[in-house]
Amino acid sequence: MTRNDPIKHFFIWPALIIVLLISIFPLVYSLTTSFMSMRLVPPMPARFVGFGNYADLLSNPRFWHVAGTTTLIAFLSVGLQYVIGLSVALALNSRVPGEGIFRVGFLLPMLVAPVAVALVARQILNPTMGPLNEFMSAFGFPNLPFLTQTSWALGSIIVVEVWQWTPFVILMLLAGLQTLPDDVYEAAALENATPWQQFRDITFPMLLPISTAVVFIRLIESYKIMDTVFVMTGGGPGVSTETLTLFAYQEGFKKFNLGYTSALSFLFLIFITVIGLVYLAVLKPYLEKHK
Amino acid sequence: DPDFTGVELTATTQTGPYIASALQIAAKGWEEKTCGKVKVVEFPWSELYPKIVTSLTSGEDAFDVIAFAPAWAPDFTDFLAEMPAEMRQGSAWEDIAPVYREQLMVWNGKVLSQTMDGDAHTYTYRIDLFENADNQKAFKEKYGYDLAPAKTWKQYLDIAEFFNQPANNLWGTAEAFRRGGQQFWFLFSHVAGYTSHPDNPGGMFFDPDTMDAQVNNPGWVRGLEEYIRASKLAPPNALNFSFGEVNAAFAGGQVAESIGWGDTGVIAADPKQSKVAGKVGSAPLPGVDEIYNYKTKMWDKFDQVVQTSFMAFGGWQAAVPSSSTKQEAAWNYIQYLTSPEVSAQAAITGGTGVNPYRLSHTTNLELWSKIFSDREAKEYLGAQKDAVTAKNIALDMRLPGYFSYTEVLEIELSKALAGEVTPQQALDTVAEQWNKLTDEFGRDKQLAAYRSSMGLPQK
Amino acid sequence: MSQVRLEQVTKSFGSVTVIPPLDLSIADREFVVLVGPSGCGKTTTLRMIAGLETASSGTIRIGERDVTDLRPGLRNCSMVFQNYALYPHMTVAENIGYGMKVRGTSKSDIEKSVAEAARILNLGAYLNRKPSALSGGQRQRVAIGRAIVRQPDVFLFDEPLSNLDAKLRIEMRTEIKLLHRRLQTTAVYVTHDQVEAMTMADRVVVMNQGRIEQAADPITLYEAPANLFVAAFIGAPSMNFIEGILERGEAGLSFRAPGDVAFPLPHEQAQKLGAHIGEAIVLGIRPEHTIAADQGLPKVKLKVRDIEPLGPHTLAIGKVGSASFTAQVHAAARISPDDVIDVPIDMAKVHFFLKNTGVAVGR
Amino acid sequence: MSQVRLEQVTKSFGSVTVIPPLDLSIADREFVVLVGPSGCGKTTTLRMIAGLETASSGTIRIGERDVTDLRPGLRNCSMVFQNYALYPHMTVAENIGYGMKVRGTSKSDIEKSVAEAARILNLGAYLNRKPSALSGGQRQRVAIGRAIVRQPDVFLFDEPLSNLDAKLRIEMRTEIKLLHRRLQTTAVYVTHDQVEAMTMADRVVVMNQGRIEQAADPITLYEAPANLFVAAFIGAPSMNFIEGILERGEAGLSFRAPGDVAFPLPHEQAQKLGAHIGEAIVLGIRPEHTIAADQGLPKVKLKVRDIEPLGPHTLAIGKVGSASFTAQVHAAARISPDDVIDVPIDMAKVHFFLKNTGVAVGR
Amino acid sequence: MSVRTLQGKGRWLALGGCLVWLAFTLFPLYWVAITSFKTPIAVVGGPTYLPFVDFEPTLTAWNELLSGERGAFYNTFIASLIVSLSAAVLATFIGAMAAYALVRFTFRFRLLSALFFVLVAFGGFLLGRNVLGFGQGISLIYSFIAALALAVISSRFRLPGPELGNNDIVFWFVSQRMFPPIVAAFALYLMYTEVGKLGFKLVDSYIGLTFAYVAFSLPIVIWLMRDFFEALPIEVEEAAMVDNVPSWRIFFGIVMPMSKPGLIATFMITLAFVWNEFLFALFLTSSKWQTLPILVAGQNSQRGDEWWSISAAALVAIIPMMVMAGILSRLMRSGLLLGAIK
Ligand SMILES: Nc1ncnc2c1ncn2[C@@H]1O[C@H](COP(=O)(O)OP(=O)(O)OP(=O)(O)O)[C@@H](O)[C@H]1O
Ligand SMILES: Nc1ncnc2c1ncn2[C@@H]1O[C@H](COP(=O)(O)OP(=O)(O)OP(=O)(O)O)[C@@H](O)[C@H]1O
Ligand SMILES: [Mg+2]
Ligand SMILES: [Mg+2]
Repeated sequence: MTRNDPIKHFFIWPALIIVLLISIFPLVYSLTTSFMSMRLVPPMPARFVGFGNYADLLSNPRFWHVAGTTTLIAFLSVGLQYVIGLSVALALNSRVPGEGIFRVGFLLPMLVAPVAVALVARQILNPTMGPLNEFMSAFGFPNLPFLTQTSWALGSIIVVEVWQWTPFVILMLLAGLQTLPDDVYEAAALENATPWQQFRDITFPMLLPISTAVVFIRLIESYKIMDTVFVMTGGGPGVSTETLTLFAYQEGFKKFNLGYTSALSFLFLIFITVIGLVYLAVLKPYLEKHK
Repeated sequence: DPDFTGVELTATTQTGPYIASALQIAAKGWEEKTCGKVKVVEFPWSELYPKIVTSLTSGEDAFDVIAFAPAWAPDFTDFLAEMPAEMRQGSAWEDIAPVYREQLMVWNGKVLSQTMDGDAHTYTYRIDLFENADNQKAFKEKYGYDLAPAKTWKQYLDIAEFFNQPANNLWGTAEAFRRGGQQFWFLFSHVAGYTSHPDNPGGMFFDPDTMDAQVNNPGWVRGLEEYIRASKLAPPNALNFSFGEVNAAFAGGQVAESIGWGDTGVIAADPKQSKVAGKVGSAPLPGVDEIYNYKTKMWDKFDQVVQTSFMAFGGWQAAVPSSSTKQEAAWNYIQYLTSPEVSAQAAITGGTGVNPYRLSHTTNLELWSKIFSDREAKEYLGAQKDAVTAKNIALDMRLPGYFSYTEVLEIELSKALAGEVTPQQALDTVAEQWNKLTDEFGRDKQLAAYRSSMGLPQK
Repeated sequence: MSQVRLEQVTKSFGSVTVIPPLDLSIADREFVVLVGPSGCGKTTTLRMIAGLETASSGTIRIGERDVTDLRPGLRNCSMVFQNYALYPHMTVAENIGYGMKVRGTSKSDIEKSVAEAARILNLGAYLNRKPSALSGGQRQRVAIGRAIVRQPDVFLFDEPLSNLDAKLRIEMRTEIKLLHRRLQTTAVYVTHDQVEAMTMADRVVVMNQGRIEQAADPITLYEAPANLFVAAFIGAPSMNFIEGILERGEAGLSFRAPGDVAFPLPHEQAQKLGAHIGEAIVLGIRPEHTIAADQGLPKVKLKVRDIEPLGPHTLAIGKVGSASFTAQVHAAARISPDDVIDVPIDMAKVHFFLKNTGVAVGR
Repeated sequence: MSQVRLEQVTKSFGSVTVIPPLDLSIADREFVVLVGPSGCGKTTTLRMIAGLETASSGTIRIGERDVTDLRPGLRNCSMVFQNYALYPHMTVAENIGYGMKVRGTSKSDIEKSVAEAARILNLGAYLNRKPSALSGGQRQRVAIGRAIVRQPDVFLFDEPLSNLDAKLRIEMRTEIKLLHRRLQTTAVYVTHDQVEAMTMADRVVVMNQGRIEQAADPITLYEAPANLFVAAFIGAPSMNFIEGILERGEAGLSFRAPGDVAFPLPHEQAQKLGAHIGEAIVLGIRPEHTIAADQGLPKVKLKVRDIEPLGPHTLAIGKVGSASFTAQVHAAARISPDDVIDVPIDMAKVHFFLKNTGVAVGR
Repeated sequence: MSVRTLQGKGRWLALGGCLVWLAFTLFPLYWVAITSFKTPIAVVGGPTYLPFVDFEPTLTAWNELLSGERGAFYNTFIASLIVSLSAAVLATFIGAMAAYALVRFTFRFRLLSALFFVLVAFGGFLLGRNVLGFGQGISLIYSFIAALALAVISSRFRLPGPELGNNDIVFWFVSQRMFPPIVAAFALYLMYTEVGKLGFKLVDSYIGLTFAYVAFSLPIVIWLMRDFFEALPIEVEEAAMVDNVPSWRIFFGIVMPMSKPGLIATFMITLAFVWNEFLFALFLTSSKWQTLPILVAGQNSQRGDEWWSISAAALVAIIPMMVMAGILSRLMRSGLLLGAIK
């Protein structure tokens, strides 16, 4: 039952006000500038260009390329994160031996600053000084181009993303698993449902709401991937591993081409909103069914 | 001495120890001397530019002293205070290498910043490999001339090719090839020799008369070809090298020669950081015997090898934003920081990142023998001195909208290095984009800025 | 063959011992009803049989197998949980059919079985609802449905009818009995409803604080409770107790209660009680045995405190001396609180227990 | 003053109408028991009174206040939930005392009240346990405890004793009645236990599919059910029904059942039934009225299918003609399945209903 | 024992999987740990694995870091600790409150009201800044207040157009996370400086940074907590409602304890986000409230990667988080709802 009680305002307004206060100006500001040609350096007077920036971007192959790369990285890495994270969370929840240690150990990557992660990754992937090269050489694959060839570089970036963010999935799914009632598992155990059947018919459907949320958040955050790419490949070779945010970063913080960056941000917002809405719409029937 | 009791300066630069520690050490001395206070705020190198730009343009009084890369100066000039006249005289002033004093610190005739670090590319090589008799013999046999520090870029590549022996864990050379990893300065070093015609000063990047991009002329193409060739003679995955890896590769004994800033020499000579300490030779950058003349569109031949020094990066600058309310104290602090004594000490203190920029720095051998062997010190200082005092000096590019220009360059460079486009195609694209950018920013304004950055009088 | 045997089984939760060593053996096809006060360990016992709790010590066997450490799924028990344990995300039909689906039964078979269960349980109209949209009793029926679509070795029912109305409860009771007869499955059934216990059980096991007080067929339990606890526990309203002393008088043995009332014992009983003369004894008499035609029976004086009309007859609740006493009187009798009435005691139906051990004597 | 009035209240969940317009008024201090088949809307009614469901239409009043749209907290009801709804993170003592703590009662007062509730509910030993470490019946008692430490305007009990053993249930019943007497609080009590309903209620409300079939005191309900539904629902085992036709014969009115058995009506009844001669009528007789001494009473032939020994007497379950019939016989009677026995019908205790409307006639 | 505990072969399989994952997780961290004790030469000289065996450990990197030679270490460390703890606590609290409201209460408003808000805020800002000549700060404040007031008032009337409900509000919250941070961070910096010019310093202040972090964590907290709250049995809350427990006490006394695993997990996530946040920290702070990620990122200097100091800084940065994770993960236990309802 949802109820009506004036106190609901007391509950929601703090969050609403804070988010509104913080977000409204950036929104208004960037929406305004997205219709202007505006550079901070070299300082140039702002000029209204209408949809010029948008048209520019949409006809810029780099934009489409970057959007494609980002989508690839986001979907692949989030997919892997979810699969691995769910498996690990299940294992932890079923109390594998040493669960206490795993619990803390598995969380660690998430606690390291992304910049540091990328820097460390670069060291480990270093073709001459890194341990991975030595390891691969032992198998007869010396000096693999981990960061200098497009497909390898994308792979490396995805692996690093998975390393860093799977803990997020583990943590949230573990919390979700812990709120599931025990008694239904007892009922299923009596039916001699195999672990797989229990997973398929009970755990997964009951975990679906939180899974949806976790994957959604990870997707959004993955679309904003920047530090990892910036540090690991700098977007190279060429622009082949450049992501949307890195592109925005170059335009915004190196060239201070604010009008263009704002338009880019809005396209990005629209892009993700569409993806998000599609994602939620696709999942909706399942969520309803298992409610 | 002036008394600045109660004054607290905020100075910002990149995260230490490089440069930041120089500021900090000087801060201590200055605080004792003047009773003021200096707070050094450090930001990551890649974030320093946006941080300074935003605080300058928003008009916030956040910093009193900024230490920054000279290439950014054009974007800052509107917001910087002029150096007080009394600092621009006397022996300490004259002691600053002219290239800094007369060119890099000056903007439209005004001195807006003070160099606090000297930077130029030089050449480093492995004495032990070069003076090994077997190597010398084999080299002579193969190339028909004696093995010695490269005098020309052709020799540079020959040597690299000769020493490129992956089987022995040895490669020819190391340069930065990574996007976002100082790559284009290495390209500029290759190009500078072929394009800096003594008759056409300041014509390396743009035609200083029309502001047309020169970046795709045959001199550039040749430079880029050689740069790409060098990447093939470098350790595997050198395409992901930034300058840090270059140093590491050299200090790790992986390469026979390399080019780059003075750090290579200092790091490689330090037994704590290097496997090749005591075997580090230094020399000026290789030269050329023909230079492209963009005016005549001809290659001009020279009898002698022309040594062109490229002021890559150009050394850190210290300046005072005009929004600062403590300008007097700020300039006083900068003066102290860059005074011959304090700076000389900084130049030989490991980790300050300060390279010689005063004439006195390069003449005081005694100071340097602390970290170098005699021969190393002599060669190192000689190379440094030659670099800042060379007859034919190529200045680095400094333009408003700097990052817009370099981004285009970086992207095309990466493509060319990866073999996706030919050097000519890459540079043609760059030229086209540069011209577009120039038009967008205003050709006249850019032209004026370019001329002034190259030390040319305004038209 | 699926008898169930618990041998010296104990169960503790941390430091709380819930079941002290317990021996219970249930024959193949037997229908055993477990009764006992709330918290005495009935659910725990069922759960140990099902394998949902591991016994702290002892052995559990189903058929010939030692199942003490076997997974629940392999014990082939089917259980109605006291708290239902429905799958909240499945509809009623899915809940009931899930076990079959797990075992790979064909879709049409599942549908048939589910429809049959729904018919038995009156759930036909709710098959597509989720449990959250059902009433308490409906949920309970779904829980029953889930258990009865299977053909397990052992049925375990934990108060399966507690939330159903009387009519439905009787129907269900009959259905469960029919099911038991049809499938010939061993069944353990926990209930608080004495009628249920009496009518369904082959044998009733009375538990108290984890121990078995008596295990016998319903009639025996009613007519010959082994001790005070069972006597008091079985039968509603509960048996009345009067403390007193066994005396030898002129007319043979008699029971002397406080207030100087003496109840002469019939000859048969007197013989068996001879050994306990002079001991403190408790006399027990069920309320329904106080209504007999009162020709010459000894009487006690009941000070009525409360009246409970039950339809066919009325309960008069009050005190005899200082002990609580409930008498069953004819509905027609016009009595009201604070009356003092004479209640006849049918000495043929009286039970005697030793006061200090509670053990029944005289049988 | 806290009478409760439901005026034309309806409740639908989406498209499912659970309560069609319902009128119910409960007097101040009255103890009303709500009975009805599983899923008939008892819980829903309680929840609407408590304010946990909003009525889809209609008005609800407590005392003089219109509380239809009032928040639950402001209605000052206290409720025992059918599914307990304990605070899982609090101990038993905290669960019981939480309401008081929230109202700012002093710590010592809380402790006193909790101790008193624990005494009443036999929970003393469990005060520091969490609900998860309790048995089903213990949890239920905690739920009761939480409700009874308050002094609300209205008590709402939703099957509060369903999971307790008979003995405890009787104790609790008494305690709740005492509490009701002491606090003089209006109470609405849902139960499936007929004994509970009969003994506790000032008035029993029989519900069916969201409608009220009859609301009356327990004796009336038992002796004069208003219709077939109530007749069948009240009383366990349930009333027997024989369909037939009312005829005027030589000896006055008589009821003719299939198989050509005629039951002559006593004069009094005959007078009242005159208007229904020739109509299809259902005769109802309770099992407990088939045991009377059989001097000259009309008899039906019962083909026995099943025997349920209940201790004091035995139920013979079977068929009369094609209708199910349960007779109560003396425990001593030796009958077995497949016997055909004569069952006497005490015509003074017989009920008549119109077949097509179900309404009782002849009273 | 619980039936959810894996048994038999599955258990060992799961253990094996976990160990593999643990190795994958920990190796880089181990690498970081040993690298922080290596000399530069040991780092560039190719991979070595065991201290004292492969290489001679040194404390140089740690000395440099702790002595402040590589950025004002203690200052940033303390600032990070204060800001992230308070921001995470606040965000979790406020966000959980909002999530609860969105799960248990009905909110309805018209799309038109929301449009009013955007239009008035937007138009008012432009009007104030460009036409009326107010400063950015002033026009922002005025237009914000006007827009909010108008939106609230207009929602009282029966406006035409589609009606929005709880799900839309939730989506709006998350959409705040979708906007790329680049421009937002810069714009926020501008806004803060404008407010600063009005005399209320936000840049490089505790309030400014914490406030921003709370705002940017809220969407995630709300989105995640909503699902945890939805999983709670509502009957327990109803029991409290009947007892006239005020809603806020129901929330704090009953709902929060019941959803402890979710709360803790969300708090951990928020904490980790804030602790590692870089962009806002970069723009909104300069000297006093600079945070650790800036210092860590700074170790990647212009002169190349100084891995030994990067490693030391990264390690220091995760130690407090490790402690938190250790403490908190102990509190995450299942079976909290056991016995609540039948
Ligand atoms: N959310 C819902 N959606 C649809 N129908 C519902 C919902 N909740 C309850 N019902 C239906 O409403 C009817 C009345 O339910 P209620 O819980 O009031 O029954 P009850 O009389 O308390 O039954 P019981 O004795 O089994 O507890 C039931 O038939 C039930 O299926
Ligand atoms: N986890 C536990 N920790 C400690 N004691 C427990 C735990 N679970 C149950 N108990 C105790 O064990 C005893 C037996 O519980 P059980 O559930 O078997 O009782 P029951 O006979 O089924 O009672 P009811 O008729 O009330 O359901 C109870 O006294 C209960 O308090
Ligand atoms: Mg139980
Ligand atoms: Mg109910």
